[in-house]
Amino acid sequence: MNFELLFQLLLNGLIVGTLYGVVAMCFVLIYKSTQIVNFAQGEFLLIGAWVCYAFLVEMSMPFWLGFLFTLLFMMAFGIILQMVVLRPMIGEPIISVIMVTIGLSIFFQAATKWIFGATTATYPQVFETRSINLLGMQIETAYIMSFVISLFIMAGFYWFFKYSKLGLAMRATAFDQQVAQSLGISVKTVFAMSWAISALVSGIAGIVIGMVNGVSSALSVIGIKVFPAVILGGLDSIVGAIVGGVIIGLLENTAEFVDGQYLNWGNLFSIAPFYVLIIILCIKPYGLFGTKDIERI
Amino acid sequence: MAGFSMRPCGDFRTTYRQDTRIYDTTYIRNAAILGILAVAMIPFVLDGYYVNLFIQISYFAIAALGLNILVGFTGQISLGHAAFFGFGAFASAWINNTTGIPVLLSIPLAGLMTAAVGMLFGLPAARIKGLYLAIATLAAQFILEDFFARAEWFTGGSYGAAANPINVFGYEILDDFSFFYVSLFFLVLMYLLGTNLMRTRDGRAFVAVRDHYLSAEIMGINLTKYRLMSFAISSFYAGVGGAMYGHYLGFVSAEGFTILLSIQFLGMIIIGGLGSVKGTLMGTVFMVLLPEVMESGVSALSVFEWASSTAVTDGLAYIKEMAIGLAIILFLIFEPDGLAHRWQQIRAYWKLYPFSY
Amino acid sequence: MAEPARKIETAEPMLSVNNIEVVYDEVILVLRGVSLEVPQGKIVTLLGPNGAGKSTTLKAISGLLKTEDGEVTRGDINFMGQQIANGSPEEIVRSGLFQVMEGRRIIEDMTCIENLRLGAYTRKDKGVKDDIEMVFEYFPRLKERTGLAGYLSGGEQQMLAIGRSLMARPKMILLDEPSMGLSPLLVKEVFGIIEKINREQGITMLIVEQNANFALKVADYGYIMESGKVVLDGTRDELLNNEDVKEFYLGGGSEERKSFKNIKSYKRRKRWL
Amino acid sequence: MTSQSPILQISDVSLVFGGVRALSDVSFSVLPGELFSIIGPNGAGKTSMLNCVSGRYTPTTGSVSFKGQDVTGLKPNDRAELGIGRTFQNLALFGHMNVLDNIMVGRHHLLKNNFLNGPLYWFGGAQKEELEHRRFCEDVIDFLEISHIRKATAGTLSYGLRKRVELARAVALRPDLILLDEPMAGMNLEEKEDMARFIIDLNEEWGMTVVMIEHDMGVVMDISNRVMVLDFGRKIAEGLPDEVMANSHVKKAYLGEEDDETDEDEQVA
Amino acid sequence: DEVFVGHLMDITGATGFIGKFYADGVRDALSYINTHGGIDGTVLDSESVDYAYKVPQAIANYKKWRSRNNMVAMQGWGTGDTEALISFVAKDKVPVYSASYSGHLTDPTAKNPKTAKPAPYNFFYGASYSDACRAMVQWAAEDWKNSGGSGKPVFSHIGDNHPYPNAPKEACAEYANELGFEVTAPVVVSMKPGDFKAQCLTLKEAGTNYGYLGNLGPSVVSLVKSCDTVGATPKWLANIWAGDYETLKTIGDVENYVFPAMTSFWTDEGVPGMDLVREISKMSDRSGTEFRTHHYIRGICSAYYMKEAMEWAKANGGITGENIKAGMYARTNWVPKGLEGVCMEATWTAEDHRGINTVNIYNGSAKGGEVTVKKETTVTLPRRDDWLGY
Ligand SMILES: Nc1ncnc2c1ncn2[C@@H]1O[C@H](COP(=O)(O)OP(=O)(O)OP(=O)(O)O)[C@@H](O)[C@H]1O
Ligand SMILES: Nc1ncnc2c1ncn2[C@@H]1O[C@H](COP(=O)(O)OP(=O)(O)OP(=O)(O)O)[C@@H](O)[C@H]1O
Ligand SMILES: CC(C)C[C@H](N)C(=O)O
Ligand SMILES: [Mg+2]
Ligand SMILES: [Mg+2]
Repeated sequence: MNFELLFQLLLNGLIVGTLYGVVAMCFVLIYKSTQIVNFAQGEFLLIGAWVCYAFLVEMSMPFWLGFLFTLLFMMAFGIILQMVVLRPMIGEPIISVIMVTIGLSIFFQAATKWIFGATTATYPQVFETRSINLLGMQIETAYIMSFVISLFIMAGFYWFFKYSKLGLAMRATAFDQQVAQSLGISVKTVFAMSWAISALVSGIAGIVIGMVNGVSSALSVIGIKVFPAVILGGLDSIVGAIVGGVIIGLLENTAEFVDGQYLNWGNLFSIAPFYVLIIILCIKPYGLFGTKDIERI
Repeated sequence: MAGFSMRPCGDFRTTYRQDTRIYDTTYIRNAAILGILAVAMIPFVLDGYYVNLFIQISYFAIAALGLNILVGFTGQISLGHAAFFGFGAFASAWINNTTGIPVLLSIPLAGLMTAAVGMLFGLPAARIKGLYLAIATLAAQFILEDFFARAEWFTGGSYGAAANPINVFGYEILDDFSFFYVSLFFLVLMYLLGTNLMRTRDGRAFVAVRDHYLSAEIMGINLTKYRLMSFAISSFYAGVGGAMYGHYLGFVSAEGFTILLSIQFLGMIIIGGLGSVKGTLMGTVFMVLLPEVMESGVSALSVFEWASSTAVTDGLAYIKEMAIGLAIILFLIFEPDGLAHRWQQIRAYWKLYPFSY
Repeated sequence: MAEPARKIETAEPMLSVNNIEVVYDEVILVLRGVSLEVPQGKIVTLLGPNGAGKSTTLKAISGLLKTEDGEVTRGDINFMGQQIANGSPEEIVRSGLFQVMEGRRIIEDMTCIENLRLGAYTRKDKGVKDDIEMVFEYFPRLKERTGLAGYLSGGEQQMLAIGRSLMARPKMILLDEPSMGLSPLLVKEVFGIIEKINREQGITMLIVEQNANFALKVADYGYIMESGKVVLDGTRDELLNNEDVKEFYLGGGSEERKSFKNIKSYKRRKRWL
Repeated sequence: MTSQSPILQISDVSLVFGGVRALSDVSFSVLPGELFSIIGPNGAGKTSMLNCVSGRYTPTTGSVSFKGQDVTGLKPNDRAELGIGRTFQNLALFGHMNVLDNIMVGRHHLLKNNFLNGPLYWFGGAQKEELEHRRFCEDVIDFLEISHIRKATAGTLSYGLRKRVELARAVALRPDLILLDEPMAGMNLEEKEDMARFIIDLNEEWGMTVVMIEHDMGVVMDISNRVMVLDFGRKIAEGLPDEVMANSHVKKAYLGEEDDETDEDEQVA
Repeated sequence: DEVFVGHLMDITGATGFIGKFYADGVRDALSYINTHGGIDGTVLDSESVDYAYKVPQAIANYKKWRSRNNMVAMQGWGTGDTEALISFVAKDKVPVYSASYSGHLTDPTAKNPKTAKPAPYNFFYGASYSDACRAMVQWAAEDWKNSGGSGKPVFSHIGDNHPYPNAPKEACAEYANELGFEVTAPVVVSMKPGDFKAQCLTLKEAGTNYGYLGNLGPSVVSLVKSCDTVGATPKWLANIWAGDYETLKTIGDVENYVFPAMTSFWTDEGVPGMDLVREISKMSDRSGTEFRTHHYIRGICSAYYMKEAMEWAKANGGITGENIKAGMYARTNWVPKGLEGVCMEATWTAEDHRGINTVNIYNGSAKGGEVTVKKETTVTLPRRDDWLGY
């Protein structure tokens, strides 16, 4: 058995996994504060990636500046989106709101293609070295960046939801909008905040993916790809998102190892995680860190 | 079931039988029958384009009704419906190709096979709930898609499988004209069955499980049994719809049954109205016609000189897509409870007319 | 339609509801012209049979109707000089009017303390910690319950809901059936607390209550609703001495309180309309 | 009455949730045809006890037996079929169904039709069956005087009305043992009187054994045959209403009365 | 009088980024034909519809054109829709010129027992995916010798488990074996882009020398980049849709990116036919400055072979589907008038729809986005019967 390959794959899984984790966090954030599953998540990433690309290439800004502007843009984007589209949906059935996000994804999918074109584009060289050697494995520098950033974000969110007043308000809103309102919580503000933050984080993730794989409208598939990660960690657990992401990353790569070395079935890489997902769910119905709902009567 | 708020003025029923009617008044029922007859005239008055659209509507509507039974009535979101739809298509082709069972029979049989598969993937539902279950069904979607591309013996692998045309008493149904009536038949049949199911014991049990599974259990409803059953029935509908789709195209390719289609199915039932049988039909019509309407809108533009240059037409292509997304969003902003709910409101309103409220 | 509420001999009322009409879901008319007034610093109670529209009235005042597809289609609601009919709930809360909703409605997936902290959401001042302690003094049981509030017993949840409203330190509280599901001992205590905070913190109260005995004991003024209308109103004593009120709300009117055991199935019902 | 064997037999049931001890070694038995009340301070474990009987919770230790059969391990839906029905303290109606369908759900275990012959409505005999049971439900509706809201969506009803519908739904099960969790919460005197009347009729005319949790002493005293008092998960008294009321511990812990000659006025002060 | 031709294109769909190039070619050609006398005077009416690679939409449009415009021929695009329409077009006798080059469309009479389902009315301009791959493998065998490789060269098929990448899978692997390659198990890579370092590590492990790229644009780009990262650098054999300036440019840095072509390139000088191509290009680009990929040019060829078949049909009993089909067989080794040197000599017969069996093979490379493409060789494959239809 080829341990060196296995090790490299696992390392790769770990790194790629954290990226899944970041994207997963965006879901969790929205879900935790609004109960909405954002099917337009992938498009959020896409927009972040394209906008940053535009800043760097069209306006040839230095990276850090373009990066900053992108984040600002994404926040504004999130807030405006909430005001225009999601605010009217406050108090409506969650499932309808979820459907709206599907509509959004269709809309932005087309819009980005129209504005930025349908072909793939690559970022200019951002870091002096595109990849660095980590324990005998070449890892894109962008990943290291996302890895560090994600750790910070995670810690931040964790504190936010546990202790900050707004964090509490978000959880309350998610549980029951009517009660939240009766407590003087402005559901509008809560929504605006959570969409803004989520969009911002999506922006970061989008940029990283863009730097690694290049930007193209198809990039948005990762939005659906991370669902297993989200669920695995537990829909409402920030930490879970990251852990789930890493696990999925590792799973994919182990599957690839087994597939490539022994079975040669092909496609285990993308399918195996789903089998495992179902099994894990059957054992832990609320994922690894998800809070189980209250079944008192 | 869901939705119909308090019947505002009194109650005109005299017997329970009247009260349990599908249609509140004989007038409405006759209207419905007339409606069906009118639809049956389509092939004579309208051209093949509309006939094809109707056929599309009918096989999608059947599958969508299945999804609504699962999501709308039992409250278990599924993101894998397209996969079951596809399985039905392959299954029917396979049955008919390998055993030579006539297509008209293989379609319901395919439904049963799909139901079995649906139950298999529904098993986790015994323990998993809500969005967790939704993602489990997403897994089903991808696992099945992978299966389609793999199972040469069953699906012909990634290349796909040929499906024979429907054959009624030795008469091969090749043209849309006659296929139209086959699909109309299946549509009406499946919708009648669905409506009846929903007003009898098991239908009520589904809704009970959705609304409050804890008390439902204490009222004597076996949760596991009904959660599984709804998966089975929903997949059955998906299978039948898919089978029709397959035999209509004459060819089933793994490409068609992606998550996007699953999401479209969700769109149909949400826009139509969750937990409403006739809403499902309305929603399907909406989702099938939307791109067509947009398309014709676009081509209407292209009569203008300025619009005929490729630059513009490409732009229009994107605008069309965006318009579809936008239409869905706007629709839900103005009718978040779906078409069925608006329908009820209008009726409640007219019942009271001229004394509103 | 409904006769305007009689003036209570005090200055400008804190809350006045004038002849409002409420429609649910654009078709169902529930309130047909309700008027009432709540003077500064007083306790007013609202009685009435099931389905009369009491909760609807409160929701109309606190702006929560919207979340149930309901709206005030006629009349106006005036709280401390501003119009609040169909206003946004959070604004209304910020202006100092807090509703305790019917049926507990606590945030089940949070702990008691988190629920209480949410009660103080609109507050800027520091006093929150002490107020939590205050609530725990009122309801010691809550202190012991460290788990999620969803697992509390019905009564415990009711205590939490009331405690949460105190956390907001509002100018006026709308209480919807505060005594529901509380043991007799606690019912007493709760009404004791209500009187106490009304006296000490000068918080004005509008209480919807089924337990008319207690409600009328603490209230200065009372309204009685039926099928969407105010059918009777008066000062506490006026109501306490009204025969119908005695018979249908207080029990033991003229003759001795009759046992629940031997109520005639064909008992006469009095309706005001 | 005392001669017959109990329909419900609870033998030292304990229930523990993590730290919380909701019930500790509670035993009691209810005879057929009895109207048995459970009272006690908030959080004493009353609802938990009902949950053990109806199957929502399984006791940590101890056993529950119904009609002489040990049902401790049985799932709630099986117990319903054996003839246990109940209402809930926190309303648990099927919010989007209309009142009638809610009640029809109660008939679930008595109906035969299923997903095979149900869809064939007119032919499978489903229609006939549905209508029969429908008739029964209408009787229940008339009996509980809620015919004016037959078609209302349950979720839109007022609190008190929902409570009635819940009772109707439980009655529709036609249970031998019906468990009522604070049936009179949120009702005014007049409505309580009606409720009391219904419960008595259920008990006497319909021959159902009733176990009731209620905080309104007046009602409990008047209509129940026997009363059990729980406090902190323990049984502190059981017996005829007056005996129990006389128990000083009960007065302190529950009624909060100091001595005997308290009457309404002081109760409120 | 006029005849109608339907044109299905994917601009907004999953394959839109490449579909657009091809579609523009077809579209411009059709409108050019019209503005220059149509089919010997018969107006060539046409409608281009973006079906976004959705099969039901494709069918719907097909039906619409059949019932409203009584279409005589159709220009199609993807595998999905082409496959789904096979039986319809055979029944309605409507020739379809698709951009789906799957080999199994080339056996109209099911002469080869392997053929599951004959496709009598399906045509396409170009070598089938299988033949293109065979040609590249044949080149690879040469290249291996010349570059003094020792032992057996290792060949791997890399692509998603979908009709389009799979089309040449067996066919090509078979031939590779025949030529003495060691063929590894196919490596499955999603059609959607992503991080493919894992698969690349597998390739590296397997020591692949020649990797056939079955996928498209974004997916291929991220694959090559990932492989570059982990240091897996076989010689890439790209399928035709993945081989163009655009893709190379996007990849940025790559060596030995080999791909087939069946037309001249936009930049080629001294090709007689290019003048016409540039004229046609002006239809949508007045300035005439826009760069056109060879997919665009293939689109033109596809349209022009149809045009000339129609002209033949008109001369021989009127422009009907059947006659157009016959028109396709009327000549051998023919090139549409005016496109000499652009489209390659093609021959269709009633038994053999392999229009082209000659493949030009190019070798592209990119440095920091600077693309260079040089011609390697031209391979002409035998029309082997056992290769017919797959
Ligand atoms: N969301 C709603 N949609 C439609 N009708 C409603 C809605 N909410 C309440 N109603 C109707 O309004 C009437 C009054 O309801 P409300 O809750 O105000 O009564 P209530 O006085 O609070 O009764 P209770 O004492 O039982 O709480 C009831 O008939 C109820 O059916
Ligand atoms: N599922 C559970 N998890 C944790 N604690 C629980 C659970 N169910 C009940 N408890 C606790 O057990 C105790 C008894 O609860 P129960 O609901 O039986 O009280 P009760 O007698 O019904 O009170 P009330 O009269 O207020 O309804 C309460 O303190 C409650 O917090
Ligand atoms: C996939 C795309 C390049 C379309 C291509 N013509 C096919 O065979 O489907
Ligand atoms: Mg109320
Ligand atoms: Mg209780």
